[in-house]
Amino acid sequence: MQNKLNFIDILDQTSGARGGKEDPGSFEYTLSAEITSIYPLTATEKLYQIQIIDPDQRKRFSFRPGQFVMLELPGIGEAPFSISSSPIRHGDIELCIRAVGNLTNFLARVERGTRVGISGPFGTHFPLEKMQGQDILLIGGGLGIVPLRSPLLAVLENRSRYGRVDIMYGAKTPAELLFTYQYEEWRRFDIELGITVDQADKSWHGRTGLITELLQERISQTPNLRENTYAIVCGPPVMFHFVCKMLTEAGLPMQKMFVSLERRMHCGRGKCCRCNIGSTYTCLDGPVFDYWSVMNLKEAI
Amino acid sequence: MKLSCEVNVHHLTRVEGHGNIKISIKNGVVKKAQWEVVETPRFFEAMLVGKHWENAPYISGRICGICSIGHTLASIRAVENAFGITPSPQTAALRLLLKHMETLQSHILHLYFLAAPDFLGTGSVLPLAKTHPEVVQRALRLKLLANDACDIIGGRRLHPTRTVVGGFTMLPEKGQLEKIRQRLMASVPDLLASAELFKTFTIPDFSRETEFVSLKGDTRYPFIGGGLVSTDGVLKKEHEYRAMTNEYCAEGFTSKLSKLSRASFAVGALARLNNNFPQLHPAAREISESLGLIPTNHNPYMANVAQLVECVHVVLDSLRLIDTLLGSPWQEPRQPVHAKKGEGVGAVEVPRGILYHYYKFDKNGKVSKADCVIPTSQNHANILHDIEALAGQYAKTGKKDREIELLAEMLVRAYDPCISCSVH
Amino acid sequence: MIFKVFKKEELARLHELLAVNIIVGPVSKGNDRNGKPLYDFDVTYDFNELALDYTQTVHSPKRFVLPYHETLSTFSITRDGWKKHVDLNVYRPLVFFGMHACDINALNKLDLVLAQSTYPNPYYMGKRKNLFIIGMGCNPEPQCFCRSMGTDSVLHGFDLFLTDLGGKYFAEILSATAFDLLTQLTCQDPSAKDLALYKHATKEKSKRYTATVDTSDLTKILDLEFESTAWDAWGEKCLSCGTCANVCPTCYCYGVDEHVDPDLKHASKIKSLHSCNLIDFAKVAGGHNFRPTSASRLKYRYYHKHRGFVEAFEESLCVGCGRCGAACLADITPPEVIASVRGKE
Amino acid sequence: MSGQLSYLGVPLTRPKVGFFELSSCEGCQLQLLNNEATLLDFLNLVEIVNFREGMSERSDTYDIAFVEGSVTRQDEITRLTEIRKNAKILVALGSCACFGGVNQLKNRFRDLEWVKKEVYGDFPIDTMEVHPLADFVQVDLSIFGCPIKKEEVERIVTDLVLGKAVHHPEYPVCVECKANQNICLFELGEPCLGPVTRAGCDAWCTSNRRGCWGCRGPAEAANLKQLEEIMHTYGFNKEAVIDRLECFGGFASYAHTTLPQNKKTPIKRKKS
Ligand SMILES: Cc1cc2nc3c(=O)[nH]c(=O)nc-3n(C[C@H](O)[C@H](O)[C@H](O)COP(=O)(O)OP(=O)(O)OC[C@H]3O[C@@H](n4cnc5c(N)ncnc54)[C@H](O)[C@@H]3O)c2cc1C
Ligand code: SF4
Ligand code: SF4
Ligand code: SF4
Repeated sequence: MQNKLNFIDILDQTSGARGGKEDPGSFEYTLSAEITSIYPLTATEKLYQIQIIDPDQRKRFSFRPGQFVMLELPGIGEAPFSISSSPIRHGDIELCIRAVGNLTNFLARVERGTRVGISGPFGTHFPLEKMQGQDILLIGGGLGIVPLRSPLLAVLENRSRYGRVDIMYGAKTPAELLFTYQYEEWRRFDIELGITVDQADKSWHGRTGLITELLQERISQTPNLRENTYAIVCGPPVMFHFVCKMLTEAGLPMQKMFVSLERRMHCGRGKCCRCNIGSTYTCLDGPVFDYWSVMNLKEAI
Repeated sequence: MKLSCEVNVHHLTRVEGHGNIKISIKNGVVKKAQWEVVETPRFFEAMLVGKHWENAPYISGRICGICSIGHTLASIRAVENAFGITPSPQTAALRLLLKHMETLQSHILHLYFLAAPDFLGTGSVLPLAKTHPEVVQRALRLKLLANDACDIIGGRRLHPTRTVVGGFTMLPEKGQLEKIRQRLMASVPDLLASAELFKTFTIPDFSRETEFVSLKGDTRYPFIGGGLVSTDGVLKKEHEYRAMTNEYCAEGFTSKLSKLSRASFAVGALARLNNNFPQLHPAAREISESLGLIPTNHNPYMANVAQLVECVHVVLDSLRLIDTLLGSPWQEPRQPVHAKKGEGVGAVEVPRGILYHYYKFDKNGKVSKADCVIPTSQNHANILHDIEALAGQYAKTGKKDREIELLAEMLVRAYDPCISCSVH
Repeated sequence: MIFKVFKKEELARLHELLAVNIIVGPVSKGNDRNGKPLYDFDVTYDFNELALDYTQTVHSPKRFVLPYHETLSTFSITRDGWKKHVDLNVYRPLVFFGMHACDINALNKLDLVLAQSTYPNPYYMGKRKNLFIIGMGCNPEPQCFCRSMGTDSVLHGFDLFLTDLGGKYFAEILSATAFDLLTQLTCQDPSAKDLALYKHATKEKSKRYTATVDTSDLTKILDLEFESTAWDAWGEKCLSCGTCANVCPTCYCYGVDEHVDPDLKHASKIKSLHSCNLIDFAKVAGGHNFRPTSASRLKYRYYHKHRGFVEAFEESLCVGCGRCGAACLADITPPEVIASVRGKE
Repeated sequence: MSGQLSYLGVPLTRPKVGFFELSSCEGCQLQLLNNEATLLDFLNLVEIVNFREGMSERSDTYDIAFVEGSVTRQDEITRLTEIRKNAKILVALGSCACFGGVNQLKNRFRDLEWVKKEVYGDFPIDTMEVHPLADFVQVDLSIFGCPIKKEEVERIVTDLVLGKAVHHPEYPVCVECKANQNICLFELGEPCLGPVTRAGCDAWCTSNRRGCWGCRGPAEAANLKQLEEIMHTYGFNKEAVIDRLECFGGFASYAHTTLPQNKKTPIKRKKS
């Protein structure tokens, strides 16, 4: 049967190690990982420490702050989550996850030791290299603090290379504040920490009010933000809309302001199109965008 | 010992629909022996009024979830008879094959899931899955085969999609039929094993002279259309069904009841077999005889055995049908339909007995009158009289309440009643 | 490129040579209610089954590279963990016998995003790389606007492309395998007359296109007309049924569902093609829908095809086959939609 | 049927399940027994405590009540209320329970007395206008279809046991029809409700070359106005549209836009 065509096995064809970006074998071959510990942060959010099981893969796994992974539980679901830990820890990552749907609710029920599948890291990151020598504003609302924590930790690793660092963080109620146990530590590293809640309760001694008030104060301390400042803004669309407007008015150029967008994602690899906004794939061209790019995306906010 | 007992079964289980049994015996005298049908009526015959002919099989098939195929085919036949359409030989063969597979599916469901637990002393088939896994597996295998065949021919095992007036919307692939053929051949040992199982069951000793009504087979065991016959010698044409059913209403029944030469008559597998024994496939006849079922048998509990015999018959006859179908190229699946004013009757032997659909159409092809006579409604009066006789027989011998209750329940189940269908 | 000509009768021989493989080609699917013949791609066993003079198939051939539903992975679950099994669902090469230029161009476009960008999709690539494609010149249909999209001819992405020259086929040969096959037929090098005939045939075909789309500056115009009311008018007709995307040879968006079997021991992850016209396309956890109106979804489909894809890959994600318009029960066709957005009804 | 259930280390409780039927053909319940291939796994997943059609034992404590059929008589309201009280989750099983099903075709006639007389003559019989369950009790979950798809119930029950949310497809049947590579029935000259009917049946009817009758009720963004236009374009009159839309009751809420002014189609009848 001389005219029987040759079968081409594309997985055999690729040379080199699995896991490279051009390797088609990396598409569904997720990394096997284990949940090593689980800390409840609030009623709905938990912090998961996750370790890639294979030591080699763990070492090879490196990410930049702002990137995300796809986390998979068989039969339950797969979804994108921002890595919330320091980039120097490679394949030993932390994810802070809010229980909102199928996968996330099931994750809230699993125990330490559970196997999960991880793929990634995916997406763009905050350009911390460019920010060196400059002041940094980290502005987060609600769950927005999660993607901020990774750049923050990266800054802490090399604190002396950055100028003034401000965290402005707002939540609806004190009970919804995340990472409360770390605030003291952050302050020790000479971080200006402004925390505010929309509705105080009896135990709350901090500020009450909108995050924009915190920002207004900060802006009034510096005559112009144009030269010396970078900002990272994460939170619900209404919040970053207002915050970014204020910053623009205070002179901060749009390309020095970064946001992280959320969209529905089924692959994280620019193939399913669910996160596509016009020509832009949130998973490939984002989730981190500068404000200029966001302004140019139709229906981004 | 003179017996006193009270049996009160509210919503009898392991039957389709809602019915009650009430027996009251005082000192060996039967005070009350009742079979009540309390199912809510759905008024299908009214629903169809004003509807376009195309609706008739689609809607009236939904009278019953177990024998929806039978209803659909009876309804289609009635419409075709009204419009003067004769199904092509291919359509007729496919319909009969579909009918056979429904019979097999329904009989197996009844024998294994609804009736067998009584003989094996359990409340349902669920414990059997543990104690007799091979029995349950066998039942599932046979049922799956029958249902898969229904899917392939009718498009769907329940409320079929391909069956329409004029033929079929589309045809199965020949390869699929061939596969079904192979599976049917392979199912023979399962059927024989089923026969062996039923041989081990003690069929209660009870009989009552009964008139049995069914279609009359000429050369073949009858399923779709033809003459009507009774063991008391009544012979009628299909369109004279009313003279065969004589429906009336009675207190205690939301369903109608029927009578013919006597106060009641029976339809179903036993009636078919009693009336058409010679037309059974020889192998089925042999099994019938080996199980002690020889016409004319008047023990209603033997209806279970009759169903088993029919399972063997339909499987063997299906092989014949498939061979014929595979032997020639496919013809057009569907012939054109021209609606016209008129009326038509379709009589079809469904698993529980003879079923009639009747429609009258106006000149636009809309239903102006509909009538459906359901096998179980024809059986109700007979069930009632059987219960009376049963109570009478055991009132004398002395049995415990629970025993009588069980025997009465088994009796009703032997009719495999489809109560919601009978009320429709 | 190497050109050959061979007699029409030789085509059956070519089929015969390839018959050891699985062959997919256009077959007749009866007539529609107006008596117009219908065609679709299917696996064929016999040369005579092929309807090579087909006009256009109802569905695009994409299901052979992008199945509507595809199991991406299965899992076996044990007491103390789980294992993932990946199967690319491709086991053997497939011969495509008689693909039109638009459909080959569609595959080339899919390649851009699914095979040639970051994270190539192995499920697609596995199937695509195992296609042996014999292209075939077409007869333009009233709905075809491929000429506007520059996809009425195809330059790469096939093994062999045949053009009917009357009694002969003019063959463009693009792969060594195709060349080897042709050595087993009686072929000639094209004569000057053959070349003239070929050029004539191409020119004649060009004249037969009736539908057109003005693509000049289309990306910019779409950007300018983002708020155009034309979208709302089309949105009102749109059924949000996704038929357009399903018949489209280039629509590839998908969704993933995960299921656990009732035995709790097996699970699977299944990809299904989705469409940006379906209501839940951009819904996220918590219920927020980024595109709640049918107008915004319909608009989005045009944006992805004629703006976003152009920005990313310098060409549009539409081959002008007209299938979406033909299949749309609401009669929404790209030429009309684009014309209305441009402001010339 | 024993042993603790768990998935990925998370312990799961095996729900106690009851099946109940009001006015129906009992076909939807039967579909469960029609799951031959996976029936035993399914039975291991739940504890069936009430299933009159299949077993004699019954109990009144259950977590999930699957209720089939529509309400057509006063006593069914009482039964339904009772079931609701006992159940944590009440599931409307099939189109009769969800929308009234074919049973509600009876509601086309304003005169219930005529309906009774047509079928029972002068014999006294009790009935009322047909209603879906949700008209009387809170329904937590609907499983659409006439009949329901067995695979769908299995998936839903598995998801319930796992604690996954149950999502129905929001898009119409056309999606599944096209995925099955069917040629549109409109092109073949037959009407179809696929463009407006909720998917999930895997285009059961149209893949068998029969137009959809909308048994699963409207899709999330059903464009009825356009459907009417399409029916008109393809040569089907308004009556054909109504014939289908009214068949299973799922489109009742669209009645005011599509059906003639008064809800019940008036049927001219001589007083008999
Ligand atoms: C780049 C990125 C980073 C994120 N980081 C975090 C994080 O750090 N912590 C956190 O708690 N959440 C994060 N989210 C949101 C998180 O992905 C959703 O909450 C999650 O998908 C919900 O999945 P589910 O199965 O629980 O919900 P379901 O509603 O059951 O989701 C079903 C499917 O829909 C898709 N989906 C639904 N909502 C979203 C959404 N908002 N974003 C993406 N896909 C969605 C997913 O594919 C999911 O599998 C992030 C989202 C994105 C896009
Ligand atoms: S454009 Fe047409 S085919 Fe596409 S979703 Fe809308 S109605 Fe359906
Ligand atoms: S046949 Fe019905 S469901 Fe299928 S595409 Fe046509 S309209 Fe849609
Ligand atoms: S195609 Fe329509 S009528 Fe048929 S099962 Fe699906 S929703 Fe019901």
